[in-house]
Parts: sequence; structure tokens; C-alpha cells
Amino acid sequence: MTAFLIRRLGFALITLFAVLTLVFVLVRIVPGDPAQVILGDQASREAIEALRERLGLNLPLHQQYAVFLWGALKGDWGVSMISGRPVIQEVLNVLPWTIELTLLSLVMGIAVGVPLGVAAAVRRNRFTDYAARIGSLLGLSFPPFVSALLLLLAFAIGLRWFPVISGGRGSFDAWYQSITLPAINLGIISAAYITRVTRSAMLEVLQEDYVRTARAKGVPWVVVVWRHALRNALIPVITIIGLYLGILIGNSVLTEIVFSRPGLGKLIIGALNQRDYPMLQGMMVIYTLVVVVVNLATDIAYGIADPRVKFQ
Amino acid sequence: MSVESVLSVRDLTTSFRVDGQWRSVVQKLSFDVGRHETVAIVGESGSGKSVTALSAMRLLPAANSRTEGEILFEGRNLLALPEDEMRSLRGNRMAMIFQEPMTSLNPVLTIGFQLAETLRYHRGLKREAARAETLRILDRVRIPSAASRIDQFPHQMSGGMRQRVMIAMSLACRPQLLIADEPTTALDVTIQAEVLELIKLLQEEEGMSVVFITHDMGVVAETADRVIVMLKGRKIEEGRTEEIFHVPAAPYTRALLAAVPRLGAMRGKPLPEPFAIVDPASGEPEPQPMINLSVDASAPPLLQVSNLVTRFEVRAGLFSKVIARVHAVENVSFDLQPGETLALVGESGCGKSTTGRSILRLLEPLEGVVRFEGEDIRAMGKDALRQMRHRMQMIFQDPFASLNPRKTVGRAIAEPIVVHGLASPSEAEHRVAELLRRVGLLPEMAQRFPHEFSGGQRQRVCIARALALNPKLIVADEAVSALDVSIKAQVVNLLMELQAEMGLSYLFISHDMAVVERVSHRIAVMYLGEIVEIGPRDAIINAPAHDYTRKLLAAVPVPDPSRRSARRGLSVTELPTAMRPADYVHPVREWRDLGGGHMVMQS
Amino acid sequence: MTDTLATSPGPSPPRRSPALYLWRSVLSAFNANKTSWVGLVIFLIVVVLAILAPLIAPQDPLEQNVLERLKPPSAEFWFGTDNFGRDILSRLLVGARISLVIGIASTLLAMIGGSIIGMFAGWRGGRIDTIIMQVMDILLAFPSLILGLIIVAMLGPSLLNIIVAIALTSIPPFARIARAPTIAMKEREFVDACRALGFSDLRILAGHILPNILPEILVMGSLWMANAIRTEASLAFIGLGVKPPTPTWGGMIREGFENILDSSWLVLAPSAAILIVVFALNLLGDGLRDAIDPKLKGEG
Amino acid sequence: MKIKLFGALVASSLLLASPVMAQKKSLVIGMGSADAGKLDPHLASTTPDKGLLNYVFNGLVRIKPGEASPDFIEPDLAESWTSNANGTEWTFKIRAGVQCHHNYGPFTAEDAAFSLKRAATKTTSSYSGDFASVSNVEAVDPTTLKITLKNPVAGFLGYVANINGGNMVCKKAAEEMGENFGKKPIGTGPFEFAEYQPQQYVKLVANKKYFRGAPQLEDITFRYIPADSSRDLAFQSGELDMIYGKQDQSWVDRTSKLPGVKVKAMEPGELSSLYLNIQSKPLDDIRVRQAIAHAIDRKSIVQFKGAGSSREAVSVVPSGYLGTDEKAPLYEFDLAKSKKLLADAGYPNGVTIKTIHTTLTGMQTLIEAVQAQLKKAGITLDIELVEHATYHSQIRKGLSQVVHYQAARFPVADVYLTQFFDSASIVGTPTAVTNFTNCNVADAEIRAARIETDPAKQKALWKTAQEKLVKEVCAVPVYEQLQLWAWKDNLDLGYELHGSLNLSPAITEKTRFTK
Repeated sequence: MTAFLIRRLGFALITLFAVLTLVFVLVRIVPGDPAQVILGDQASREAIEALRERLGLNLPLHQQYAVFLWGALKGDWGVSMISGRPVIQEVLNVLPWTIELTLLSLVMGIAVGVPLGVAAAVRRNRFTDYAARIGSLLGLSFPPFVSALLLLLAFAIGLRWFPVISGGRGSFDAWYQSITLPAINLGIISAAYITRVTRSAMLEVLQEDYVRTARAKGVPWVVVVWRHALRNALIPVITIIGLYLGILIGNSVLTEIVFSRPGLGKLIIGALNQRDYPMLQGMMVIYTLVVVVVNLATDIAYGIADPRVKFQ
Repeated sequence: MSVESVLSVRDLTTSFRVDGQWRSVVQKLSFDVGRHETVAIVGESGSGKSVTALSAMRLLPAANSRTEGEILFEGRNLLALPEDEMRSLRGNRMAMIFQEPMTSLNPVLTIGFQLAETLRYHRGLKREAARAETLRILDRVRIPSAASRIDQFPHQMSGGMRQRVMIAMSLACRPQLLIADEPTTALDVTIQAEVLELIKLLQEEEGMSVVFITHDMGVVAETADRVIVMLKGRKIEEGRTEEIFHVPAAPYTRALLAAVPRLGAMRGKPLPEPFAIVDPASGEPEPQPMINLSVDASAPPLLQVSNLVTRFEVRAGLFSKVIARVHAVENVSFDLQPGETLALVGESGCGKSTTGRSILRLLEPLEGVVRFEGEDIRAMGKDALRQMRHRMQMIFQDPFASLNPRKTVGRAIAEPIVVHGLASPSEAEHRVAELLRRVGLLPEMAQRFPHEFSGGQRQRVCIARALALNPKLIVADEAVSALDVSIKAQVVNLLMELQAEMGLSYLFISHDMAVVERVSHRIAVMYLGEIVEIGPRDAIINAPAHDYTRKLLAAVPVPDPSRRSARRGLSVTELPTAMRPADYVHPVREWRDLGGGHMVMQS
Repeated sequence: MTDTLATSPGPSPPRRSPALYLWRSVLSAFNANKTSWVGLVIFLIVVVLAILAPLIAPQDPLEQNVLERLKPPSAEFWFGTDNFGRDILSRLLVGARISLVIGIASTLLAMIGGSIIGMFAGWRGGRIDTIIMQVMDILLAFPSLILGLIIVAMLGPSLLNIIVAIALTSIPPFARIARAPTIAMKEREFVDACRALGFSDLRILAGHILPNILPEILVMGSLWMANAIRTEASLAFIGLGVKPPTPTWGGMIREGFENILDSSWLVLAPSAAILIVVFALNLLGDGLRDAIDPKLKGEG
Repeated sequence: MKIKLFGALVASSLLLASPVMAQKKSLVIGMGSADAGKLDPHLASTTPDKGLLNYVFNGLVRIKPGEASPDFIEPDLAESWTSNANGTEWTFKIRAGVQCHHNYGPFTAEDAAFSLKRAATKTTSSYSGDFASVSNVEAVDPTTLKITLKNPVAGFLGYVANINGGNMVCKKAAEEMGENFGKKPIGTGPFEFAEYQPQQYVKLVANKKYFRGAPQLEDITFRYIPADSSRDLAFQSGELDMIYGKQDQSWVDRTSKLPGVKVKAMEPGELSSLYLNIQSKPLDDIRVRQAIAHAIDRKSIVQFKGAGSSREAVSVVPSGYLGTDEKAPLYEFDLAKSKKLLADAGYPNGVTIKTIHTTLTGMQTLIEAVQAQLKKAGITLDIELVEHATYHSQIRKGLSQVVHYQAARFPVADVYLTQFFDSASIVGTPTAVTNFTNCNVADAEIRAARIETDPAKQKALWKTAQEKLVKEVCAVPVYEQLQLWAWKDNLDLGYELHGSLNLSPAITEKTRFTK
């Protein structure tokens, strides 16, 4: 297990390194000289040269690379070109918002998706199954910004249960008031995914010999389904949850915009639109870190769920 | 029948819905199982024997199956019981063991939990009590050091151990009736013998009745008091075991028994001989062509294998260090003459398949020399190897898995001919027709897809494909093991005919000693990657010199109830693996020559 | 008991091509799960409408008419008009072409790229496999929308770039789906048989393994096509869609979203269009997947 | 458990909806941007930032709250002022006893001098160009400030009013914080900076020591909500008291129907013009430019934008400014003429021109409408959409052949003419402002008018300049967009709102909730 963790961490480092290199290269293959991009076509020659010097672009490429890596290692990701604030501070400001939203929606997705998927599989080709399948397909088919708006209209304007602006902090009341709708909006998507995966995993597992064995032992059907079958079906479900967390984070961008919620998504869109390179580099590192952590967590969860995995 | 019957099946008809149509798989089946009695239900695939068992347990999927008739157990009609009451019977009053111990246990739950569960539901034991009882039961099925195994997961145990766990589970509540569905089919012979022994012993101790479902006449002869023969969902014949074996009434039974290979039947015959085939409709023997399978011992050997070594590395740890190696093939040497059949026998994991694949270089051997017609195969480049493969072919165990399901068999057979440029596509078509005819199929069948063929036909297709390139050597890797007995005999006969006609050499890899006795000129016995004994077939079967060979032969069930073997005692064998530590140095072996090419390793 | 002629499958047409067989197995897959038919029919209707769009569109989708702007649905404008007085129905029909082109082209690209990568990794095995699949896993876990955003933002929002961006983000799932059966197939004896028959690796992969994993990849394709159409909409919503005035569903939603409280039909029509197509594709793929999954066979 | 949670939900929602509360003291404003930009009054260039900073800072003089014309200039930090006869020497009497926020001490002539110098320095100010004519600023004594100009400047008081470079920062704070002044802007206005939450809001609290008296409101929360619909919904649900409207007539129509809501289309009108780079092909041919001008149908654009919130452009300078030629000879809409001109110029099959354009909705809809109109004349407008900030940086690099710009300036023709048409303002040059056209045809008149002290002659010069620019088709004026705002009618601004030069309604010490 320790060796496994060390190896995964080693792999994570390599991944990070690769992403950093990729970012470094990307910024440099974008058409035009960064100094030129920053200063513009008609900037004077001296101005460009001066900026190149200041940005360290006159150094040989390998030295630039070393400087960039060293900075990244020290956690010095530079200063946003737009706001002038340190990238790391800007990112850390909004990171908790995105994490909290994504995790909560994932929990909602699991709480709804797993039971629904099990029910659908157990009652295959019956009403429950059709309802769960069509429901989950609808959940996957809705553009997230449309569903977000419908939620706002229904619960914030119609019923007035929740505020339109999702930014509450401080008290639990304010917190749940502000996160419920966005989390539901994202939760719909994760629930839809999880329902589908759980259903097909359960269908597969219910065909297995050991399920028949359990029945032959006279174990009640409920126990067969929830203990014998589900434990096994959870293994692919965990993988999928890990893999599709990325889709969730992606969709959280749109959710953040409609619910007026701070978050990574808004930050990266701004950085992209304004070609804020230091910010983009920082964001890429953060996203990679998140992905690496998620992969690691998935692996560990996988090992817990499946005793056959030996963490090699 | 008898008033004492534990289970009475009356007019059982079980149907499945396939594409909206109801098709009955078991028809009007009736039989009884008396107290303390062992009844064997035998039949080939598709006979409905397993469905009968599942019907009795009511384990068939309700959505697309239908069971009619009556199944009386302890006086109650099971088919009319509410599911709840049925559930309280299952695992309690009636229990079942399944064929596949590898998949029949839940991989994510400990065996202790799975066993205790039965006790908790049926006997209402509390956690601690259930655990103690579980330990006791594990001891009873002779699982060594049960206390340390109770918290293991199934994947940490061998197949034989898992089947013992399954047995323990089914016997936990001391059932009246045990239904064993091919409980030993997936096990090696030595393990099979031990498990059969165990079931027999426990039956006597518990005084229960057993329904034994099997395709293996040897197992039937060893275990059953009474036999029911089934064919295509119907009962063909029923009777006491001795009667069935000695005076079979139904032609089908006769055909079935005729096809069963009997170890020792070839004593004194130096050359292989085809099986006698009995027509299942009339029960009369069919004439078999006489074929001469003599070997020219003076000819230069077709294949020379010397000191072949193939190992697999096991890596682990931070830097994927090699922590151990599986010595799958270790120092294997033998020759093969043109027109000769050498059988490679042994139990799973002994390295016999790896040897075959290493010779064809489907796997890369580590050391040793393989010469085919004098050429060193290991020294060959890619192209030379591809050319070489014209002359050495392979037939696999599973004829379905070895044919591409999305190609017509015609294309499957023609493809190698075309790829190797042996014929133009149109000529290839003729050649395909010829080959199909040669293996006993119709040329028109070239247009069909593999799934439209039966297992035996598919294996014939595979043989035709292997023959397409006019090979000299065919490596037959468990080529007939998956086939039903009657089909098995036919395919074996076909192989022999082809050998006589085309002068083929076979490397016949098999675990089935009885079949091996029929087909081979010589036998090599493998154990843990090494050949422990090699020699003429008659010598190996009738005068085995190595302990392991003797043990292997003794374990083969004899399809003759009058020769029911004496108690072998309840030994528990776990097949050792050929996994060795990374620094393991293989010992130098001494050999003893018993004359006539019979060599045995001194251990 | 002559096994050789025992199972005659009854009268059969004199000559059956593999294509016919494939067609029949597709048909039976459809029949096994009727909802697939519904999905297919809806999808085909949309495709036909998109192809015929220039002929059947009641108005010029680019023609602005200030006097008719933001008209609710009426007999003249079935789905109303947009902010510029353009006929929404016409824009919807013409926009279907872009959405479908993006969906189909990007999915095809991803399918081809992913299959090659996955099959290669699965076939080669060992470290190469480990490395490729780790990279794929990272890519897969990376927020695809963000990845798409970055690519489009870097390359600029043109139709081709959007297709490439979406394709790149959907390669990993195809690689995964192609790899697993390749490994399973590699273990199957027929691949060993092929090798024993002296076939080259390429021949085995392309001729023997690919046809076997193709159905699964195609099914996956229909599911990811749905995703691609949704991603286009999301990119457009963020403002990185195809340039105006070209109508796309995503772009229409973006425009409509600005007016959603005044003129909800602006957003409803394209949303419904996306919903319908995506739903149809999901229905199609989902049903087929159920039907072809060999593990679920024999149950219905 | 579930039921309990549901109950809690219902209970709390009831609480939320209940119309209790005493006198409201907190104002929440919803702005249409994603986040705060630079909160330094001399650097801020966007409407949201300017609006916010207006509540924090004062000028030497101010335009009366609610008005948008220099006619309403009144004292602010300066109690009174005098100037010499030709207007090159100005003396301001600084109000005594004004306190800087957060205890940064009293505001004196010293601070005012510092502030003006800061605003005139290129590195610390975006508005240094406005002070090009200032030769000296001097604090004679704590209450006397003297400004010397190189030459008379038309409407000079406008530059020391509470807008842009005229905003007075406190010296001690600005020196202390240096580059970080934007993180905690310190002024003298009715509200002082309290808190910034990224992507969420800026919070201002009442400046109890405000020299006009403590504000009635306790605090202002300035929220950033980029999605128009979300902002509207939050306004509708009562979470916002005042919102920046969607610049669209349909928004006006819908929002005015809401109960208890006031909607105002206020001055100044932002002039939306197409600036044509006359050095780029094919725009270097005046016939092509004329063709474009003839292809624009201003009437239908106003119909499109809504008559209540927009009006036709009258000249290359917005209407109502001092010196605007309200009847400039703009090219009339004439497709035939347009096509003929194109053909004459050698483009019988039409031309393609390129613009880099913002995704800002109001502007994007306009350019798409323009695109459709041009299309009818055979002119293809290729629009490359980029985010608003990118657009601003790109067009300043001269990357866009056609620049669609929408702006209001201090309402004196000189400002507009100088920034958009004086050759010194050409983008990419050291003195660049926003001349995207490379035009210099009116340089002479613009520069002469700037120092002309005779108002009549000055107006004549401006008129000639506008005529020349129109004739030369340096720019094609399209329409003017009024500023749309909505607020709850229980909010009493404390003055009559006609307009605001900051484009956001002023919130003063008198602003309060009536219930």
C-alpha cells in the first residue's frame, strides 16, 4: 500500500511536470511573441525589446524553462496580467467554492443515482426501469445553463425558497440557502450518470454465479441485491465517478455563471478571454492537481471496494 | 415410487422464452430420489440436466422461464410455495453446489461471512456463534488451518478449496437434499477425486440424499446408486448404476457408453486406435475404417526440443522489481517423429500449454533450442517464422473462441491461404470446399458463421483451417476437452484419420488420460514445468515409474461401477505453483532410463 | 449420432454476405430494445430536416427584419422571431446542420483517433499500455469543457477548431472502450490462431479485432455525439461558438438566454431541439448498448 | 429525517419571504460585469468601476447629482473658484474640515495638488492625456489650490469634476499604498471602501464624517452579476434594489411592468459609431467608406433598439454636447448609391471587411444588425468575437479594420473630437487615445478650437471639423444608447435623475429607503 501510494505520487509528479511543460510550450507556440501580443502590433521596437527582457524572453529556451519550473516549484505562479493580483491568491480565493459545489453535487448524485440505478436494474424493463432510464437521459440531455435557469425561476422566483444570488457564507443557513440550487443543478447531471452506470453494473452483476449462490443459500432478495450484488457493482461505479468528476467540474462553469457564484470556472474563462498567461498556467496546474488527487482517491476507493486489487 | 422418497419430480416441464417464443428445455420429466440415495442425472450439453436442478431449487429467472408439473419435497409441492417459504428451504433443507467454484463465490465478501450468512438466516445464530460454527464446518470439509482462512477472500484460495467452501456452505444447515451440478468438472483430476470423496463421506455422515448432475460417466460410476440418462430434455433411461453400465437398454445409452474412453482399454496395443462408434438411434456399432498409425523410428525427427525454458516475471514494489518468476517451462526436451503423436499430460499449471505455445513461438522462450525439420526456430526472423508457420499449426480447446465470430467459416479457412499467397481467392474457394469435405462438413457450409455450428462442427472447422496451409505438425491444445463424449470420440477419430492420410505429427496436449491413451504413441508427463516421465504410451499407462504419474492415473475415475475404487482416504492436495523466488536456481535433474525410450526423473 | 450434419439451421438463402449478416444483427439489436427505434427515427427525422433545411426553411435565416423582432410564435413565424426579427424556425433548421456537422465530425474524429490509440495500447500491453492509458485517464478526468475552452480560445472559434477541440476531448473514452475488448480479444484463442497462421499484427487488429469491437464503439459514438452537441452549445453559451451570423443551436440559446425573461421562446426552441436530438441519440445508443452487451444476453 | 429537512426548508423560506424588517438601510446594486477591475479612480476605465468609485470620491467641483451636463457644475471639495480672463490660471478655495476615509486625516489643497499630479502621470493614470495642457499645480496654502494651464482649455472645469482624473485621492493613502491603492481606495465621498469579495461584491459603508452630512444609508453592496437574466431575476426576487439594465428596449418594456419598480433611460447617450481605418484596404478608398455610410439605415436601427432607450446619431460627436453639430451632413441611407460607389471603386461583387468585436450583448446585437444591413449593399462584415477586455486591448493595437465603439465623454465636443479624431490620439502611438481611424483631416480645426476663447468662433471650428470628418467618412455614427437602470420605488435617490456622467446613478448622502 505504501509502495503503491509512493508510486502514485511519483506518477502524479510526473503528470504535473508534463502539464507544466505542456503549458510552457503552449504559451510559446501561440502565434506571435508574448511581448508582441501584450504590447500589440504597433508597439515600438524598443518597447517590445524592453518587455521581452522583463519577461525573460531573451534567455535561451532551456533557461526560460528552468526559470519557469523553478517559479512553479516555489509556488510562484506570477501575477495576473489583468487584475495585478498574485495568481495563487486569485485561485485559492475561489477554489473552495468550486470544490464545495462539486463535492456536494456528487454526494447528491450518489444519494439519488445509486438507489435509482439499483431499482432500475432489479426491475428491468418494468416501469421503474423505464422511468429511471428516461429520467437519467433527460438529465443528461439538458443543457446545464437551461436547467439552472428553470431551477431559479421555479425555486427562487416562484416559490422563493432560495436566493437567486448564490454567495452566502458565514452561517449554515446562508450556506445551504446559497448552495442548494447550484448543487441540485449539477447533481442532476451526476445523478443521471451514476444511475446509468449503477444500472448497467447491477444488471451485469445480477447475472453472476455468486448471486445465484446467494439465492441458493436462501439469503433474502433484499440482502442479495444490496449486499451481495451492490458491493460488486460499486466497483465500476467508483471508476466512473472518478472519471466523470471532470465533466462535473466542467459543467460547474456554466452553473457558476447562472447562479452568480464565484468559482474556478469563471476565473478560467476570464483568463482565456483575456489571454492572461500567468493565470492560465496557474489554473492548469490547479486543474491537474485536482485531477491527480481525484484519480488517487478513486484508486484508493477502488482498492477498498475490491479486495482483489493489491495496490500494485 | 418408494414411499421414502425425499424428492419426487412429476411431469416437470421447464420452458424458456426465446425471441417471444416459449421453448421447452425439460419435458415431462419424472423421477424420485430416495432417502440417503445418490441419483446421478447424466446427459450431454443441451440435455436439460442443469435446468432440472435449477427448476427444483426455483432459481430460474421468473421473467422468462416457466416451470410446470410438480416437485414434491418433504411432501410439499415446491412449485406452489410462496417465495418466502421457498427461501427458507433453500440452503436449509435443500442445498446446491455449482460447477464453477471460481465464480460462484462473491469476490468482495470473506468466505467466513458468506458461510456464516447461511447460519444466521436459517439457524438464527448470532455473530459469534455463527463464526464458531463456521469454523467447525470448515474443519469438517477438511480445509487446512481453517481459523486463518475464515477471513480470506475467495481469490486467495485455489479452485479446490473454493469448492470445499461451497460444499461447506451447502451443508451448513444439514440439508435433506444436496443437488450437485457438475461439482468437479472444473477441477483437476486429483482434486476431483478428493472432492468426490468428501461429498461421499459427508453424505454418509449426514445421511442426506444427493442428486448428482454430470456429463462424466466415470464420475457416475464412482458415485451414483441410480442413474437417469437424459437427452434433449427427456428422460431416456433410468436404472441402478450397475444395470445402466452393464446392460444399457436405450440405444443412446449404449452409444454414450461406447464413446466413453476407458483408461487401460488399450493395454497391449502399441499403436493408437480409433474409438468404436455406436449409432445412437439404432444402438448398433458403426464400422470404423482400419487405419495404420505406425511410425518410422529411423526417419530424422520432425521436431527436436531441447532444454526449453520459459519463465514469466512477477514484478512488484516501488520500482517494479522482479520478486519472483513462474517457471512455467523448465528444461523440457523431447523429439517428435513424422507421423507420431506425443501426448503432453499434466494438471493445470504444469506448463503443458506453455510448452506448446513456446514451440510455436506464440510465447518467447527464454532458453533452449527448438528445431523443426532441422531449422532452429528460435533463431528465425519475423518473415522466416511466418513461413515456418505454414508447416506447424495449432488447434485450441475452445472452438468458439478460436474462430472469429464475424467471419464466415469459408473466409476463416481461406484467409491464411490467401494471405500466404498459396492460392488466388478463387482457387482458395475450391480449396476451402475440399478441406470442409475432408473434415466431414459440407462445402456449402462455407457461407455460414461460427455460431450456426455445433461445438464439434466448429472444432472440425478449426481443423480444416489448420490444414489449409498443409502443415506437418499440429499442436492440439486440449483440442477435444470441451466436447461432449460422443463428439469427442468422433473428432479424435478424425484426427487419427488425417494423421494416417497426411502423415501429420501431433503434439497432443491434454489433461484427459483416457483420451490420451487412445491417441498417442508416446506420453510425456509434466509437473511444475518439468517433464517427470516420458516414454511409450503403454509403458507410461501400465507401468508408471514416477510417483506423480501414478497418482495422476489413480485419480482418473473409472466408468465401471464394478471397479469402484477403494477409499483413498481424505487427503487434501493443493496444487503447488511453479512460482519461485527471483534468486531460485533450478536443480540439476537425474534421469533413469527404463529402456524402450521410457525415461523417468529421479526426484 | 453424426455430429457433422446434425444441426442444419434450416433453409438458408444461397449466399449471404457478411454485410447482410451485420445488418441482420443490427436489426435484431434494434428489435431487442424498441426504444432504440424511437431514438433512431427521431434522429433520422432531424437529419433529413437538416439536409432539406434550405428548401423547407420558411424564411431566410439571416434576413433581419427589425419590424418583426421578438415576435412570439404565430401562424407566420411558427416558433417566433429573434432579436433581429429573424425567423427562429428557419434558423433552427439551418442551425441543425451546424450542430449535426459538429456532432458527427467530432465524434467520427474521436472515434477513429480513440480506437487507434486504445487498440494499439491494448495490443501492445505492458508499459506502453500503462503510460498511454494513464495519459488517457488524466485527459478523461480533465474537465472536458475546460479543455475545449482552452483549445478553442487558443486556436480561435472557427467551425473546424470547435470540431477539433470537441474531438480531442472525447478521444479518451473511445480509447478506453477500444482497449478493454482488444485485451479481451487478445486473450481469445482466435487471435492466437491468427498468429499461428502467420498473420501480421496489423491484419489481426484491422481484420479480426476491429470488426468485433466496432459495434460497441459505434454505440458509444451515438452517446458521445449527444455529448458533442451539448458541448457545442456550452461553448457557444460561453461565447466561443461559431461566428455570427451563422445560426447554431448553441448560439441561439446564448442569444435567447439574454432575452429569456422577456421572450422565453427564443431559448425554448433551440433548447428543445438540443434536448430532442441528444435524447434521441442517447435513447438510440443506450438501447443498442443494452442489446449488444453480450453479458446481458439471454435476458431479454 | 427527510421530512424534518423539508420542514426546515419551508420554514426558512417563509422567513425569507416575510415582509418584516424595519427601515431598510442597506442598498444592494447589481452590476453587469464578472468581477471588479482596477478600483483606482485614475485607472478605472469601465462603467462598473467608475460607477462604484463615484460613491467613494469627490472632485473639486461636481455636476449636480442627477444631471449630466456641465451647465450644472457646482462646488464640491472646492467651495469656490476663480480664473483669469483667458482661462489659463485657476484658483480653487478648498473646503476646510473634509476628512479622508479610514482616518487618513483632513483633505487639503496639498492632497488636491497631489491627486491632480497623479492623474496627470502616465504610469499612475489612464487619464494623463486630459491634463496635457496643465503646466503647474500648486497648493498655495491648505485651502488654496492654483492650477496653471499652457493654454486655455474648453470646459476645463469638467476635468476637475468628480469623474475620471478629476477624482480626488488622499495623498497619504496613495503614497502609502502605491500600486495597491486599487485594493483599498481612499477618498472623501459619502461611502468608504470596506470589503472586496472576488467575483462577488464590493462593500461600501457610510462615511459618517462626510462633509455634507452622514449618509442615510448604512452601506452599499455592489454585486457583480454578469448574466443579465440572473441579475433581472435577483432584482425580481428582491435581492437587489437597483440594477444595471440590459441595454435593450425589450428589457425596458418588461421591467417597467414589474410592480414597485422604476425604470429610467438616462443621459448621457453613448454614441455608437463605426470607426474605419482609412489606411487599410479597401477602406483606403473613400468610395468604399461612403458605400458603408450609405448602407447604414439609422432609422431602422433605432426601431430595432427601441425608441425609448435610443435615438439616431446626429454627428460624429454625441448630441447635446457643447459644440455638437446637431445637423451634421451625415450620409443618407441609400443602397443603390452604396452599390454604385462600390462598383466605382472596383468592387462590383462587394467587399469583405473585418472587425474584432466584443461579446457585450448590447453591442453585439448592434453589430449583427449592422452586418445584416451592410450585407444588402454587398459588404460582408466579418465579425471576430472576443471578450470585452480583449476587445479593448485588441482594438488599441490597431488590429481591427472596423472598430465599433460605444462611448460617452465629458459633454464638450473637444473631448470627443480629440480622443477619436486628433492624429495625436492614433492608437499605437505614444500619445494614443482612441483614434482608430488614422484620420487627421480635422486636426487643424480641433486644435484651434481647443484654445479659442471666443465661444462663437470655437463652435464654428468644431462644426467645420465635424463636417470634414463626416465627409471623409472617418467614422459612421449609428445611434445613441441611453443608460438603462431600474430600482425599487421605495428607494428615494434624494434628487431628480436625468443622467449621470459616470453612467451610474449617483448615490448620495440623501439617498434612502422610504419604507
